[in-house]
Amino acid sequence: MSSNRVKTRETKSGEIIAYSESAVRQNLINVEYVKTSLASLAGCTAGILGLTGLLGFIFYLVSLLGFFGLLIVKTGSNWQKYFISRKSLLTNGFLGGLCTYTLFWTFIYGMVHVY
Amino acid sequence: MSKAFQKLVLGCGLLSLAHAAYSAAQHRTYLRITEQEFTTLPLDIILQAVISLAIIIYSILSLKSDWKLIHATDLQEKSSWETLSNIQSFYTFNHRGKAIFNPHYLQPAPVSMDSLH
Amino acid sequence: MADNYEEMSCSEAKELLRKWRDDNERRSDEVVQIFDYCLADKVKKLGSERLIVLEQVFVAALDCGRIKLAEDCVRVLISEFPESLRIMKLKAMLLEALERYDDALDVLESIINKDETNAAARKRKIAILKAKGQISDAIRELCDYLRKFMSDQEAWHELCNLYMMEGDYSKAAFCMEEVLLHNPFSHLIHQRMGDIRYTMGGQDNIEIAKSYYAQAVKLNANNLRALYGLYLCCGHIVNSKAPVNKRKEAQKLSTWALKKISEITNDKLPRSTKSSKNSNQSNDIAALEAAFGNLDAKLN
Amino acid sequence: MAELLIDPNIRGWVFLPIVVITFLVGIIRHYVSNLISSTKKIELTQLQDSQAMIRARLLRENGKYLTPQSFAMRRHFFNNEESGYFKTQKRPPVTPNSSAMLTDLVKGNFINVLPMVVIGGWINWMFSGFVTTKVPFPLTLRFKPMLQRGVELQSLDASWVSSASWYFLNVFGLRNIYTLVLGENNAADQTQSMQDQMSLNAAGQMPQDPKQAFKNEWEALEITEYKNALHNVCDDLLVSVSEPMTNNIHH
Repeated sequence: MSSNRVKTRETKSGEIIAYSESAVRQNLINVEYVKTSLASLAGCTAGILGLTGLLGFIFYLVSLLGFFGLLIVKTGSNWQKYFISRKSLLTNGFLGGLCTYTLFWTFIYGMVHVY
Repeated sequence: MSKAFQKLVLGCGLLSLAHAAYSAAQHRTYLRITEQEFTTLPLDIILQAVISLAIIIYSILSLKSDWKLIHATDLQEKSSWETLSNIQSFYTFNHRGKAIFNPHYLQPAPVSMDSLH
Repeated sequence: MADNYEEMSCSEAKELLRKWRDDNERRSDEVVQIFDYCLADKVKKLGSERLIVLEQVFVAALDCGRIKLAEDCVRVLISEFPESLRIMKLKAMLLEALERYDDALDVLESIINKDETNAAARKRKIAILKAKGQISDAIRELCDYLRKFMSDQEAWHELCNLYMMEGDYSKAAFCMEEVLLHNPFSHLIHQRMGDIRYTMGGQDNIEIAKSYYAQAVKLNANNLRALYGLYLCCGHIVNSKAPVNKRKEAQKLSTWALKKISEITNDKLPRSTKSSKNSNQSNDIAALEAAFGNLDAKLN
Repeated sequence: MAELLIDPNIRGWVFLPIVVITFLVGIIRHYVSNLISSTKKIELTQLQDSQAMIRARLLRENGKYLTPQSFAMRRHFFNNEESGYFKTQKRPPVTPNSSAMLTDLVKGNFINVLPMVVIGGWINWMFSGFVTTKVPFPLTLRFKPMLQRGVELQSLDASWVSSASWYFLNVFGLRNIYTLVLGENNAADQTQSMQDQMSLNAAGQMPQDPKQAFKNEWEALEITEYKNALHNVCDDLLVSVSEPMTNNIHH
């Protein structure tokens, strides 16, 4: 029964909407999972392509945007049913993802192009 | 699409990405041996890497697509009084269940009328 | 239903059990069947969920009186964690199902001695009283428990049920209000509040019941029981000595509720174009099911 | 920029081992922290207090769904001058259990800081003097002494890094991967909860000083204004009747 915990949030129109906390958390964990995979795999690809410098960081941004677009296509017009805020999907954990991305980028770059 | 198929796609994507990495490494060695300057990878390797990345991300997203509805009202349309009033901690077990579902249930011996007197 | 379980794959069964766990379904018979057909010889394959599933099956087995199966489950669990208090509680439950209540109480006492914050063991003690049929004792103990664990909504809910068994509706209403404080957005709890207030009777209570039913309908427009409740309350108010404007309003509301009810029940009615006698009959049955199935008429 | 050719042996014996070591250390750390983290022993009174606080908070937040009498009754239970819960329950301020706090602190350090420093130092010592890899982005010369410790070459480009920097890159980059690997099906966590007692659904952290917390809650409850949320429900419904039957109830 504890899974039924509810938190509320007021919308701009003053209407109070109740969210199920566990469901929100579950969805965010899912998104986080995919984003981490994305960061590592995009890093791998960037390493394979041998991108260097600014180009690599741009690739990260582009792949993140691509993922975001894919997510929107997947959830369709009813994203509000699943996420509270669409923007937070994009910005959450950006730096952590960047760290992971950099690691895999450097790793694969080293494996493919340096050695 | 079924999960097994998605997993297959994911595996293929990963393999293809690994193959692209291997090709790229081979290309670098080739350039090094022939002492050419590295500029960019051949187009086919680039395409393979990028396309397999897209495939992988898509399949991961499909595999992880069990999104939950977050609106409390949506959740409650599904729930019924039956599940809400089901209180696990206070289950009791001496009910008709043991007579109905247990194939080896023995009826308690009826109290004979004599013993009552 | 039952024959489907035989063909279920292991992962499907796992999925289904998890869903039932999450949704807090009882379905003990089905759980045991699934375990028998699909999982019994694949327990090791369950991976990380193994222990949870075993616990679930254990409780279900007790519910179905399958003592043998329950013993098997608990034996596995004990061999894994001989010291765990949670498993000791399961052992107490097994004793309880065997109607060896005193032994069960001993076990529970020892759990509480070891860890006096253990809420589950305390609740089991109350459940034993309930199983013995000593409802008033159970109520006393539960009140005692709730003095310590004030925000345990399960316990409040149970206390509400116990009070209703005793017919003490005003106290039951109090307990339900506690549950309501935890779930203010649950139409079912609002509806339940309305039920209790309506049962209590009296002009004021009917008014209160009306507003609770109305809130339930507002939260979920398809809650048939709340709609019926609303209709009944309004009907009551219309025939009472309430001020005229109130009666008028109630009149309006009751016609609306009735309209809504018929809408819902008609929606559920499968519209068949052929009007053979046979389909007519099945239509009638379907309509009846639609009307009463949604009522949650099987309440306790 | 001169291309360096790095001995493939460095890859096999330095580059890859560092990745593997960092990853495994992270995994082991997760399990060790699971092992030695003791579940805090909660006193019954503490638990009772925290539950009372939760109940009072819920009353403040959701009390508007109750009838006026019910609300007043509950507030009376908590706040009455003579018999109110927050007035009569006198708790001595909890003296923070210094030794327990200390062990917690030590444990935290032991788990988080120590391995990083120790392994980092060890790697720095073990694999010192190698140029391990080249980061694919340019770095300014200022990073040189930091990233190329042990490789004192003036003319080397700053993006060639030594093993220590590669290690730190790993530490930061793998952090998310752990949640991916360990968080997905947290096997360790589940067995843990099975082994322990029931997870108390509301074993909240009690503030250090229950007296102060009670006072705060008392104040908050005292100033809470009761407003019946159900008062207008019927009117609202009637309004929605007069409107065409749109489903404006939900969203």
